[in-house]
Amino acid sequence: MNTPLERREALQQDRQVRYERMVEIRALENKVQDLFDEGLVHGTTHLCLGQEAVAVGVAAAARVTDQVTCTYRGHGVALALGLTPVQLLGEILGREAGSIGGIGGSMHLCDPEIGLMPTFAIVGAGIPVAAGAALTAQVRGTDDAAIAVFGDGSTNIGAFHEALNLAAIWKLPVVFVCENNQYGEYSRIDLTTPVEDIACRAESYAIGGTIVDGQDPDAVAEAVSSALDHARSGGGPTLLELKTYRYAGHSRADTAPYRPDGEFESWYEKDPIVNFGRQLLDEGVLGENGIDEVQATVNARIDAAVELVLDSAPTPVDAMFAHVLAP
Amino acid sequence: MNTPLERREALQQDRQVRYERMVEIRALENKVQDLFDEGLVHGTTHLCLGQEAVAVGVAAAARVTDQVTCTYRGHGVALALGLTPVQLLGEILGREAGSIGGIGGSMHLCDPEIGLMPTFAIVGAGIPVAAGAALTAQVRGTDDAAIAVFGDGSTNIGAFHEALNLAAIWKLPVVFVCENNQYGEYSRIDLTTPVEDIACRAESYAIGGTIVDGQDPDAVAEAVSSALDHARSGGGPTLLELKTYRYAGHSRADTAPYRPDGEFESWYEKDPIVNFGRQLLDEGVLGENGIDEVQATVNARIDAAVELVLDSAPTPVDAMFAHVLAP
Amino acid sequence: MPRMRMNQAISAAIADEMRANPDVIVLGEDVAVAEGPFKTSAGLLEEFGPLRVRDTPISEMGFLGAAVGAAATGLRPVVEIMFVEFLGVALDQLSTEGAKFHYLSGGQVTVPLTVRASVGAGLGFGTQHSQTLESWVVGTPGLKLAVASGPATAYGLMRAAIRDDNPVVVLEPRRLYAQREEVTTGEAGIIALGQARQAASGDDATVVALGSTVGTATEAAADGSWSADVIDLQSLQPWDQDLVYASVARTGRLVTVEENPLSGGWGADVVAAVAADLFGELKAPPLRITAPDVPVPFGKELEERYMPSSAYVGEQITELLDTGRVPPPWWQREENTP
Amino acid sequence: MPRMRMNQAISAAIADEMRANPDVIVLGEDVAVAEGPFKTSAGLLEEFGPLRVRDTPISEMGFLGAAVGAAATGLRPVVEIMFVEFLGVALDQLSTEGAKFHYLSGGQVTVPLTVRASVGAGLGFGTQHSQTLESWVVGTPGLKLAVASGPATAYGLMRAAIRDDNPVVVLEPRRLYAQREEVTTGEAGIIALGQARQAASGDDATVVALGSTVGTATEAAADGSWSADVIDLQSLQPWDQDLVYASVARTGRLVTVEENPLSGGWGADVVAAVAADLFGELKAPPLRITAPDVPVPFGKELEERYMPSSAYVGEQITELLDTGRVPPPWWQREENTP
Ligand SMILES: Cc1ncc(C[n+]2csc(CCOP(=O)(O)OP(=O)(O)O)c2C)c(N)n1
Ligand SMILES: Cc1ncc(C[n+]2csc(CCOP(=O)(O)OP(=O)(O)O)c2C)c(N)n1
Ligand SMILES: [Mg+2]
Ligand SMILES: [Mg+2]
Repeated sequence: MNTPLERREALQQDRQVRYERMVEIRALENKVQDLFDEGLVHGTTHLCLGQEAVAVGVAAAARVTDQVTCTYRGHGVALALGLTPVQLLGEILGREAGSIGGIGGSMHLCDPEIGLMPTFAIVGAGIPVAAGAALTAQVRGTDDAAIAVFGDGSTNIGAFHEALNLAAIWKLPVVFVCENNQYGEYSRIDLTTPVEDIACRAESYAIGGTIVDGQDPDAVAEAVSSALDHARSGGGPTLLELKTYRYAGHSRADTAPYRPDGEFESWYEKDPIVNFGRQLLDEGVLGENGIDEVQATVNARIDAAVELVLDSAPTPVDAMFAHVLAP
Repeated sequence: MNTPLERREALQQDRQVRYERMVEIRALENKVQDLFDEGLVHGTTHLCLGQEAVAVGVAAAARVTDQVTCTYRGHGVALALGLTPVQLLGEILGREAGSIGGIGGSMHLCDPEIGLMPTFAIVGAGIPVAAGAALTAQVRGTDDAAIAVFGDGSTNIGAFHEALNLAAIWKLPVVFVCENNQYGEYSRIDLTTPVEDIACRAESYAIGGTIVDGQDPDAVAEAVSSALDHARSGGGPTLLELKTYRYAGHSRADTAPYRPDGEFESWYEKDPIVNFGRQLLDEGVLGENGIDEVQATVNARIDAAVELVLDSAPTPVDAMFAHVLAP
Repeated sequence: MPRMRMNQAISAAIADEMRANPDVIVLGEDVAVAEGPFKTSAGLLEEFGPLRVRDTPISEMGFLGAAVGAAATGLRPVVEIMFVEFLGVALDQLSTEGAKFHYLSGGQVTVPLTVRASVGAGLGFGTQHSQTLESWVVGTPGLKLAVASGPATAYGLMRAAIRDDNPVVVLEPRRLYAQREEVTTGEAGIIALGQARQAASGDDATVVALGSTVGTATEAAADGSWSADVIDLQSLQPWDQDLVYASVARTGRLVTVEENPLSGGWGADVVAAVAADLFGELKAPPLRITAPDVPVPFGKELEERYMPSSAYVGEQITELLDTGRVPPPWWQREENTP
Repeated sequence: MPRMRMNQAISAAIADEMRANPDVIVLGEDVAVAEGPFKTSAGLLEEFGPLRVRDTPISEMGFLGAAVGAAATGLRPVVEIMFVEFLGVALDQLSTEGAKFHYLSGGQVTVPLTVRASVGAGLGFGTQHSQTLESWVVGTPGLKLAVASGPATAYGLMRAAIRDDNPVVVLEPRRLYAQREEVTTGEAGIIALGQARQAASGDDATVVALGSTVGTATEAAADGSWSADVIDLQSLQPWDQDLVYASVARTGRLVTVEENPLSGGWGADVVAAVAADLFGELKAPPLRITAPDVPVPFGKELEERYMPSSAYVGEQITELLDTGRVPPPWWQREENTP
């Protein structure tokens, strides 16, 4: 099994790996749902099915030394950045093998080696924190940057506004990536947000705001890359709105009955994995049986990870006393 | 001495009274500074010198049954709405005669009879509260409205963003009045706010945003009136940016050394009282000696109020136990 | 007497108040169409319509502030804060604005606001969604604070909160939403704020519990080799000194059972008051049974250990009675210190 | 030993840490050009420049969150929250994010963040700008909390806070900013977090004070017909049980002196711990001397009454010693109840 850093480097260099990683994210999310349905997952979990291109595009564009904040819907971003399926499943299933030893669960992943800051279960909270990571780069004079990944619904909370304003006035090297998956919990975006395009909110801070096809990993990577370049060269922050769609319900048992008929189907036509796979086939990057092969590889990897994790040691009770305070 | 309601009605009906009220606000603020310098004011105080037209314009446009939230820099708005000099000075000087019995001080005024909600010492806090007052009107089906008056610096805090978004999506009958006096404490607006015109922030909520000459009480009244009409007729909120200038420092002892040379002087050319006085003279609303007469009336009124308040009973110690909880 | 789950009892209480008073409205994230993430507003949108039952954008400061403004101008809003931690983005409106409006209006303005929040561990929601956080609220003059311990108290306290002319926070232990019991509905079911309830009777100690620990303490008392008064505090601000003092005066021993960490926990206030006012009556040191001073861990077994169990409560009280001394908490016995 | 005002001592402490470590930065509203509304960052912009000393927009959630992010990635930010009440718009970043990052990274991330906030009554700032609000912070595992009681402790605690690898809140009683005393600067002046200080010695009682009440208690002890150990707690989380316990074990009497309202005040934690662990050693009931459960009133006389004065502390302790009973607080004697 590759290390997180190796996984990240491979993804950055190779579009086929990006495809494979999207397949992995989807397979893993489906597996999490299965494990949940089998009663093996304690608590809750928020799947990013359908949003795989966002995760992979962001991870492809970011340097390993860039810092990324994301949310409870962060399995995809974490895997794309390099977190291994074992680290992820270990966390979700409460095992020592988890990325933080199983003390956090589905909503709390972290791996500083690949720039994955602790993920956030509080809506909006990661946005100013990413601005702060960018502040470190600015103060230290490195040309690293930071990326905040957050949902459409999060753009209605104060932390979003305050963070964008602060980053703009200080020209912090940060990219604000809004995954507009059309819903915040059970509410369609137009019930809570009076503007059609979230990107327009950039104007309140005199920064660039761009709408991006969040179903296309190349488009995402390109948009994030150019925003990162802008940031690194002292141009300040950018707000990117990635239009995408959440296939699953908000969390665990939600079957999304509130979705209008046909909405899922019409988005499925823009499925990032199907489309990118087709594209790579056309380009000859994937061979004739490439799609099936990737799926098989990924399935085997996930199955192995599940087995390994289920056989592994659960987080011991006394782990709750570790790392409360730094020494 | 007229009652708050009488004072309010007079102001709504009569432009000469508006002029007089502006003169009163200025005289009173100067008196507060004097009392402060004499050591008679405990604590702090924030003067609205230079911003008199905003206060008077808002009060002229609002109905008595409309609700207004404003800030610690609220002496002018309070007087314009109808609060008497005695109620105001009583509060600042900690007397029973104060609008809330002297328990609050300079930053905490209130008079529900004239729609003056408790004033806010926390930046931004009054903005969602005004939205809530508008919600009451909407739920009850009255055609009352609410007005939030707040500073330019307050538009960088989360509560501003959340309140505007909420009001927009619910089409609440509320008008957001930003007094852009160019400074938040000791910082010029361009050091903290990346946009030139705050009115542009309205676009993030798909509502109207208008720049208004905050030095002209007629222009203010007109802009607020038309935003109120829009609100009452179900059109939802509007953001108004009133360009104005704070003559004094931020609070008490601040002499505003951070102001660029000539800035004060150039704003003083747009002085709301001088200009409006001139206009009323031209129009014949004020007679030949009108300016001096108004000043004399006002001075006498303020002097009488100061005397009355200084002679009046200080807030008794046991007042701190009243009104902690409603019965 | 209908038998209902706690979330049903809450929905019923709100509905009853909404029927009685057209000024009662309900605000929160997904409280309307979806009837609340925990189904605590079931049927409200259907019966009372979208003017009075509203889904909000994700902006706790905004909608809690709007509720303060609405309350100050005549409505009686019931606001849902989905997880109590979200008060961390909105506390200003509750503690610094709403709680002080009555004072800062010289009594002219009242703020009949109810803030409901789900609290506590046990469902695997992780560190940022599992605390009880009474301490954020309790030291604020002008606020009342009540905590439900099951369907009946949830019903009774909710109705009292909505009727109260002050801002009242009602905390709802999340893991009790699915718990069922018979609930006295109607006027007879209303529970006055500030009043505690004797949940069990006995002689050896006075066990004061709150919210989720009421069940724990009652179970421990039922099993025990000892017998105790178990008091469900129900309200934390103000709390019922009369009932607690009367019991301690009789039993001579005070135990608090708390789901929160030791530091800053509500039990300290109760212990400090009793130690001051009933010093001479105490036969043994007051004992606080709490969670350890750690963030709430994920993982079923860890979370279960984190919260005081009835077995643990039983053991601690037994040892107190046997030795006359405060026994060390489990983590000290296991040589774990945060 | 230089003699300085408390605000100068704070500026000096920050400057000393900034000199020692280029990762230390300062953020807040008007902390740079204006050198802080209370002049607690005098000279910093000039010496360390605008990259490290920054004026922020009015957005406590934004800049406190940015500080959390900066701390998690290697800087050591010192953030000014001008009045502690403003934490009400930013608490999430302190308590739910910053305080839990170390835990939620499995120890991989540290958050060496210092949050300074001015607290307390006495200067006529009114109800929304005069509280102490330790209770908002104290029950949060992962946070440390220290409170300055004058120039020397402000200096020493500030340096320790900036060096600490955890988020540390340092509260500064606003009315002490102008107070002067000799301050040991340099390494020798640093005060370890979690350590209390004996401010006076005596036999009749152990008087535990914090922040602004340290002076009050010391004055009362100097005047008194009795003598007492006066302990300046200095840190509230963690607090120095060893020093307090050793003193109480000797004096047999515990008194806390608090500027906050009785309910939810920090003294309850101290009293509850002592009552539990030193039950047999107490010769009298523990006494909490606090402010009443009311919002802080405006008006010089009211504010002065609100805060426990040294005369009042003296009387209360005298009565405790005379009667062996907890005396009623002044407002009860005057038949005032909130
Ligand atoms: C401050 C806060 N309020 C409410 C919630 C509950 N909550 C969790 S996820 C969510 C919806 C977020 O929507 P969006 O930002 O679009 O992200 P998505 O879940 O679609 O990825 C809500 C309301 C929370 N976690 N934090
Ligand atoms: C949440 C919060 N942060 C900071 C402050 C301190 N403060 C009081 S007034 C002020 C400046 C506000 O500027 P602006 O909104 O432009 O209003 P103005 O004073 O110019 O009328 C600040 C920072 C506060 N009261 N509340
Ligand atoms: Mg979404
Ligand atoms: Mg301003």
